[in-house]
Amino acid sequence: MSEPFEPKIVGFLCYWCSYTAADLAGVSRMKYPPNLRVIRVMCSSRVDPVFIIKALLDGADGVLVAGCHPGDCHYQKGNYYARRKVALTKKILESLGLGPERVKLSWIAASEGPKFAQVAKEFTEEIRRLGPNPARAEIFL
Amino acid sequence: MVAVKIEGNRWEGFKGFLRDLLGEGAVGAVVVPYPVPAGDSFAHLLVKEPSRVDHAWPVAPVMTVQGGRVVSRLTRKGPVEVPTVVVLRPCELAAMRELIKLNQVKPQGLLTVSFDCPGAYPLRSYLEGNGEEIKAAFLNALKDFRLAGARPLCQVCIRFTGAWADIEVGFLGAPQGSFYLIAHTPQGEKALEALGYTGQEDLAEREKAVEELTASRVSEREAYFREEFGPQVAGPEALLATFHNCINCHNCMRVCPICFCRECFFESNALKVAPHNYLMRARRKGGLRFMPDTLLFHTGRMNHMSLSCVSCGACEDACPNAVPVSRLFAMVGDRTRAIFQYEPGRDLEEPIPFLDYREEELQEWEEPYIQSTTHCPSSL
Amino acid sequence: MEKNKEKKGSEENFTPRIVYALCAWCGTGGSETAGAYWLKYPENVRPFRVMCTGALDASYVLRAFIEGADGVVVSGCHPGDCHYNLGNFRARRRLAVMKEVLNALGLDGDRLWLRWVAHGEGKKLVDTAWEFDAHIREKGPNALSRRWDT
Amino acid sequence: MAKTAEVPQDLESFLVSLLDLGAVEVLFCPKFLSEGKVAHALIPKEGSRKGLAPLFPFMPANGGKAVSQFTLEGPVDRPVAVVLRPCEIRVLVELVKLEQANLDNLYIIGLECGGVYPLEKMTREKGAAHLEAYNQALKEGQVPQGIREVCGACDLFQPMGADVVVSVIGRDRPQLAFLTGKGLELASKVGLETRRGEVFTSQSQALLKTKAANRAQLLSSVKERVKGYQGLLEVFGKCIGCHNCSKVCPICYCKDCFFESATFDYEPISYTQRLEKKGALRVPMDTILFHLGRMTHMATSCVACGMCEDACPMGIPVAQIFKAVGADVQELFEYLPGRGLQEELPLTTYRPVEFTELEE
Amino acid sequence: MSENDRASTVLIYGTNLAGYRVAYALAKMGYKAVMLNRGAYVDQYGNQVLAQLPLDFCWACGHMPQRLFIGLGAMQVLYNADLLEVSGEPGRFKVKIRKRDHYVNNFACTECEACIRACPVEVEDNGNKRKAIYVHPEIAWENIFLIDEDHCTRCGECEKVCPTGCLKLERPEETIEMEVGAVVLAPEFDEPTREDLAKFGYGTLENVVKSADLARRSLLTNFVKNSLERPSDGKLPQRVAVVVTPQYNQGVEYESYNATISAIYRAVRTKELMPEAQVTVFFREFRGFGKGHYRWYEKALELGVEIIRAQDLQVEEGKKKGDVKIKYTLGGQDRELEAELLILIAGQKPPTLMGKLSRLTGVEADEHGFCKVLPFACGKTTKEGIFAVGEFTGPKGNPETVWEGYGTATEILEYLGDKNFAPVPPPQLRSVEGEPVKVGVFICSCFGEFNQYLDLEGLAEKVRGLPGVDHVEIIKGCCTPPTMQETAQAIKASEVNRVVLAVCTPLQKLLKYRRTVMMAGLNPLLSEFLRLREDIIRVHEDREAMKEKALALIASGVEKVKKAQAAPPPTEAFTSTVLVVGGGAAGMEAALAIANRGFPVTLVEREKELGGLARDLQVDLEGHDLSAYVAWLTERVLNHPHITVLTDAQITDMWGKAGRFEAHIRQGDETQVVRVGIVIPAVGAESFRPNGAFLYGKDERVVTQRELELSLQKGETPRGPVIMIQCVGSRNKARPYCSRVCCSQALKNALALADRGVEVAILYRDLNTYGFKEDYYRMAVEKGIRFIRFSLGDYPWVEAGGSLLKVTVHDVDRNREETLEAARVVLSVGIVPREDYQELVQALGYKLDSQGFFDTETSMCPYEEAIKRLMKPWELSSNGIFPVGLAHSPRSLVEALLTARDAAGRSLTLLGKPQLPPPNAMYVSAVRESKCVACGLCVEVCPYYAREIDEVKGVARVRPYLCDSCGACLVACPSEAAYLRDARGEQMIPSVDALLL
Repeated sequence: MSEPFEPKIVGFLCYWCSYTAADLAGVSRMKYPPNLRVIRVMCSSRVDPVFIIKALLDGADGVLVAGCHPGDCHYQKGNYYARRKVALTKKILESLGLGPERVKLSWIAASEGPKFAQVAKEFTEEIRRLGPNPARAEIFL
Repeated sequence: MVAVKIEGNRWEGFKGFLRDLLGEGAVGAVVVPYPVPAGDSFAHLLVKEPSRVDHAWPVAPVMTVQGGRVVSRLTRKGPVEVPTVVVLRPCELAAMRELIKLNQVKPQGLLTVSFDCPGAYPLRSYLEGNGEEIKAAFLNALKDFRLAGARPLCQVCIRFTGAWADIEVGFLGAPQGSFYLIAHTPQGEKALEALGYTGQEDLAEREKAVEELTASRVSEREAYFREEFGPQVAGPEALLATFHNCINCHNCMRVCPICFCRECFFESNALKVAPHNYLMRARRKGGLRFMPDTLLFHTGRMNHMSLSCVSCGACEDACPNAVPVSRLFAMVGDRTRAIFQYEPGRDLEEPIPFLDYREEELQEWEEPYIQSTTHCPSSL
Repeated sequence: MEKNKEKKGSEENFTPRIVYALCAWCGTGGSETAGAYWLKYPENVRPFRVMCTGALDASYVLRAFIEGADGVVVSGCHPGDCHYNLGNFRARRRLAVMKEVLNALGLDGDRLWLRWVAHGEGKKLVDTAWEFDAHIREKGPNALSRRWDT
Repeated sequence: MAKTAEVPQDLESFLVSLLDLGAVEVLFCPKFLSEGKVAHALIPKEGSRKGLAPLFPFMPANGGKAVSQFTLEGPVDRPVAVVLRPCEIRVLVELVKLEQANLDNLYIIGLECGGVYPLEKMTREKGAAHLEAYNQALKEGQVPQGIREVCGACDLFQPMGADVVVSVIGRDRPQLAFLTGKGLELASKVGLETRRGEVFTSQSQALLKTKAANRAQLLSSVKERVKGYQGLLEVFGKCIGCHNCSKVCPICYCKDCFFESATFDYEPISYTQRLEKKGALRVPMDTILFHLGRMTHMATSCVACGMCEDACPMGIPVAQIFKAVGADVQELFEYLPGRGLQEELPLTTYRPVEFTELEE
Repeated sequence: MSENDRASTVLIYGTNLAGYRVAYALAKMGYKAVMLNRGAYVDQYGNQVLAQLPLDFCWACGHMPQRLFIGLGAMQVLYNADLLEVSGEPGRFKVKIRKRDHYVNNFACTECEACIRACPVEVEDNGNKRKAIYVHPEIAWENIFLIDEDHCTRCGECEKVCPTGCLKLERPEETIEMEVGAVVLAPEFDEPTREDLAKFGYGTLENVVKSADLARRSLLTNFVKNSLERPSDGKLPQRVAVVVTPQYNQGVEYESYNATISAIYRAVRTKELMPEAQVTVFFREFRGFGKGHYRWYEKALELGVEIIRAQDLQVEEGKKKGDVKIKYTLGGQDRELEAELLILIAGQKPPTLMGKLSRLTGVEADEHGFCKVLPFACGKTTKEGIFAVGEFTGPKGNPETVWEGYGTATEILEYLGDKNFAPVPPPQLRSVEGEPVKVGVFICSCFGEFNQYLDLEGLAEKVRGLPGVDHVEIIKGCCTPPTMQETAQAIKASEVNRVVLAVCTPLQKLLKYRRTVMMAGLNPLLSEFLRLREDIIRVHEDREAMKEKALALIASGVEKVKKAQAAPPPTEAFTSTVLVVGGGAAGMEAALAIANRGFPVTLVEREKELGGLARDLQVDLEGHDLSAYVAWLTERVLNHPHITVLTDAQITDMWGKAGRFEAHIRQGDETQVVRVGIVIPAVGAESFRPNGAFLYGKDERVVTQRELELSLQKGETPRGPVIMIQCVGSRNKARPYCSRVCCSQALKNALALADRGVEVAILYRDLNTYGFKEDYYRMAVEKGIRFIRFSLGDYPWVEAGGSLLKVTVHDVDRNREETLEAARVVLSVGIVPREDYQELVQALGYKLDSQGFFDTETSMCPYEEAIKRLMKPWELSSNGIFPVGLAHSPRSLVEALLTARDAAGRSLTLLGKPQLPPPNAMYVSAVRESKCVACGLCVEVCPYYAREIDEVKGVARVRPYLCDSCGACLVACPSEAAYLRDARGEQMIPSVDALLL
């Protein structure tokens, strides 16, 4: 109870853009919060909505999906599908009152190291504001 | 063998025993049925904190998920990392032991606790009834071992004690307001000793009670299948009428602890046939039911697993349309198992009959050929 | 057989569909010997070849019963003489269970026969075909195979 | 306005005449197994047509799924008339998009649906007892008592995509409407004289309004009930993980459900870690994940046929919840499952500019 | 002679089973053989197995692969052949042979029988009518066409109609000469003649029959009541007697190893058919020393078969007409028994060909008239480069015959040049991936023959109407080279990728059919064969119904191929090294035979010295110098460049399967890892320790035979009579087997004692002096050694009275109790398995047999392991583990060496091949990994150790070259995770449906 809340955030980053951006952020020694734990995927469209839900049910306080900008996908249209998938996931969470705002989609190009740091920071703050994911302590999930 | 008598309320005593096992560090976790958040059913919980055991229902009035299956899911990939007590009904334990033979349960690190099972209510009647009243009636049954409204198969259950467990919790034959803890294995003994229990209680009364109940259950079971249930389902007419309710969902197979396959043969490509095949069969039969292969599924499944069927009744509970599946399987299984005097779960060393053979056996199932018959017109 | 015909006059036209499951070694060999000697048996007996009687899955037998067969008879190497050492011992256990499942459900396990036939035993195979055909004619049609609601 | 005709005798004899007069060679239609029990049946020309039950208010399996099983391996090579309820047709259309069914040579006879009774009710109460009241309600354009919740709130009971529509609501005797060339072909083959007429009655149109209101009400109440993790667990807590909802679901066409794959067999350490973190843990895990995950897989195509709820041994209102969520996500993508073959599945298509609100 | 000068082909004279095995082993090792057949066709002269094996134990499928090798070009068979001359030297013999080809070339014949129909000559044969050209009535697995030269008019009608030209009435006699590296003499079995058996009433009394006659009579039905009908009046006899003739016919015939068990078996089967009948078996001794024999003996007693161990026996006419009277002596008393039917179990005669072959090749005969072979070798005669095998060298058991073939092949290799045989590589197959399924049905008309029975055109028309059939064609055939070629072309031209062939008999011609499909570029997995001829044309009459059935069978085949999937034959790497565990005589022998061919062998012995039990041996009963041989062997092994000997070493860990085992061997403080492809367990066995029984261990005057022998070697002679007790710890419930060596050992020691003037009595149950050992039995009787028979339930009793021991025995033959005095009581203790086998067995994933030895399960077949199993063509079916010596089964040293040579031979057929394909090429079982949950059911039921659990993936895995595609796994698997590549569930279910068309 007394422990201060440190959000745990899972970030699914596409290999070609966002993961490279995260790399760049690291190389350029830009500071971003340690709360974001990165999982590399080949394309943002690889992120099955089940991954997002699994992360949330397992106690992640937020999930970030990031990929190349629309029109810029390494696989041509993967991120368009990803966008639909995230929209679907958020809608389901919304319908069931499970807090769609814990899921975030962001386009971060390879060169956008600073943007990556900024998105990470902002999203962490946003989640910190939302408080812990109630699923965290739920034993029956 | 260590056997001790514990005085006091059986219900609280049982839970107390589990709590002590956790508390004394004899084990690191307990798997036990537990009320779900809405309080209208039970689910298995893996519990670490002793205090939580107070809310558990080691003997639950219904069987929601078959415990053998729970243990299988827990250990399929490898044995538990912390020593864990699993509280199982006798039929769940039998299933779990059968699954050990099938490599679907890794028993290392598990301490099994089972008990004299008064039976369970049909899932449906429990869900629809008044939960609190039913629970009260059920707890009462721990005293006199009569459970009105129990599932029909439970009423003729013949393996109702936890004798195959590491530690057996015995109610039968114990004076009111007491129960026995009996360790059957070195692991069980060690656990009891860790709680400071030693000694060898005289169990003659209990053995007598168990024997009597078994004897009457055996004859009731036999009579039930032969006189009451059997005639309702035997023969093509009655059997197909029984399966008219089947909607082919295969849920009986899904909840079955013994049906451990990842994909059922009867859902596999083997039965995916081309339209002309359906038409051919329809022409032969004057029509074809859709979804097809109901009878094939049930009888086929009987061939696959009736030898290992523990008559737990999970299938019938899970049937959405009241097909008496568990009784059908128990009736058939009693007979197929009798061929080999096999009992699932009895002995871990006893191979599943299909894996074993004797060179000279079962000749009565062969068709004798004593004399060349004269049917053949071009006799040599 | 003559007697049967009188008794079941109404079903005189009943020609049973019979599946003869044969292992690829002795069973099939037996039927080849029958052929080599031009021994005749009823046309309604149809061979179904599996590698070993121990490879005869219950689902094939049940499928046959449900989808049109009036009887299934199984032949393979004699016990102790399996091409694969012990397939037939296992087959016998499986057959016993298949028959007992059918019996327990009132579906007449006697429509399923097991009889060992070695490669040279062509006449035994033919005798078996005739005997089984007569046996099934006596029994009449298999109700299951003519039901649409299976 | 469409070409319509009243059935000469009753619907059953019309269907039989399709076979007898050679309009089709096979009929795929619900049929009585025994009193009060029906199943879909594949009836060839030479088969028995006794006991057809096209309108019997009962759905032992989704007919769309049954047709899918029939045609999964390839098209039928002879004309088959299939009698389906609206939700079953919509399933069939979805499954065709998913390559799980084949429409070639199928003549779809769509029923205007008054809803069906729950499986349990039908079995336990020998449902035929309600039949009279049911028919009376339909005649009057009312929602019959006791039918499934999702049926009571179904505003898609007028079939879409059928070659022939059988209209029953507000009528004494069913009326046939021939909406496509294939439909008209049937009419001419059995020698029915058609005239121009309305497909559905005014009672039917009125019922549409009632049901739309019911729907709105059901959706909001259900969503209220399952709201948040608490609500979700109150409702799904008793789930026994049998996955029967997915098994009977016509849209869940997967051979092996992802949630039953080896992916969800956990290494021992997974349990240990979670146990450490939470102190207690439901086993097997993933009860809720399964439902939410399944939702993400199929909610866009869910036709709310109600089979899942019927088949749930725990009486969880699965169909109502999926209907509610499905409604939201389908609206999101402006997609109505089963409306037409040309409509692409939402997750296999996209527009370059959409959902801009997701991005900053 | 240098290797380059040697010839590579081997001449095999005769067609006995061991001869076949030599040829077969050589073929597998890469050498060609020419088989000289005196007869006009295969098996014209009965070989030992044919003569002895009753029909219920069919070995067709075991024998067939050997025949198939003839087809593959490894063996050439010359018919009506005679050996005229042998000259030259070992490694390059010149042989001159006269031969005349068989009228009908069986390998080109389609068996259409057009010739038979065309033949105008009708012949009356044993009450049946046949033509002058006819099919051999007794050889079940091959249709052999014969011409009855006495009746044939040479009209030539048959030749005219023969569609393949395989029949030629004029076959010129030719004399050919060739060079061969070695000659193997393998002439067939000589049965006793009518005269030889006259003393048993054979030939004079109608109701005296030979067991072989019964077999002939029950050719097509097996042994049933009809087989027992009396020749005189067709009555079913109620009193049946069985006599083992060689035991009463000394000097005329020799007892084959199967004689007594044949009698027991025949009695058991008779009793099973007619439980009410009285069945009596006569023999002097029960010599059931094979695996499982004793069990049958017990079964006979249980069923109420009467066994009379008559000392002498005569047969005359009975009182009632047709009956037979058997007069016999038992315990010195004359008795008699009347039987309605007498069955004779005949023995074996010395080969009539001995003189001739001796003249031609220079081999010598032994004192019994059989070919003399050298001890401590396999098939070596006194003439170098000439070998003799099988029944030609004496009576043999089935296993010995089979082993001898392989063993001799390894010896022959020494005399051969470069390999000269390699199977023809399979045709190139095309990939059908991505193509839509196109099914073609090819209906064979057998050169038009089938048209007269079946309306093929009409059938083809109906087949065209089957759903999913793209092409239907009537073909001439696909079993002769031209028709195979034509059909392959037709398949190619039709552009189908799934093939159904409606033909004749797949068992015989399967490989040709598969080859035809392969010649069309298709994987044979994409094809199915069904039999128009054996399943329809020849067995039915109603033409309409036949057509209907043909359609159903074809439809079933079509459904099966539709879902067929092609897959290449998997291959696996094979490590060409061998590990021998145990450095006793057998282990050393195996190691040496393998190492001599240049393959590395590691030999692990846990003791400091090699030699094992054999180190103590001096001579055996026959007088062979065992110690000299063992010393020579040890010397060779220790100094062999290819053998690594690790003494004082232990295997600490071992795992793997055939082809790649890994063993960790500790020697002192060092552990080394050895990777091998084959493991030869040669871990020996132990003597039974009769602790306490018969005062053993309590009174030092009670010793075992071995202890007696050691003391005799030291020159000690017992002062006073010696009593030997046989079967101590053998042939009882706990160890229901004969240890085989103890009777010989007892006789050897008894004779030695008798020579020193010691009085000896042997108390025994059955005296197992099999084969030529019988001579020594007779010698012992002559020397005054007493033999007293006791029974299993009544063992002798030893008491330590006064200065001499007292032995009380119940003499069952005379039915009286006798008390004897002895200075020494000598126990003949049996051989028992070692307790530490289990470790090795577990490490190897192997199984012990029911008696605890290192062979796989014993079999129901009483004939010393089913012959089929012995002849398994696929050596690896025992998981690349070839147990030898006593670890395999109790045997004398000379016999144990034979097991070692067999193991070496089997190894040599595998070693040197880096990749091994599975025995059935692409037809192996496989795993659908996504469905598998590693329950292990398939692993348990696999008879060939071909499956194991992959612990990392958590699924089952197939070791393809161990798989013989029996399908046990697919039935054991309740899911569809295990499957045969040609019988997937999705193929089988629709094919069942279509069969019921």
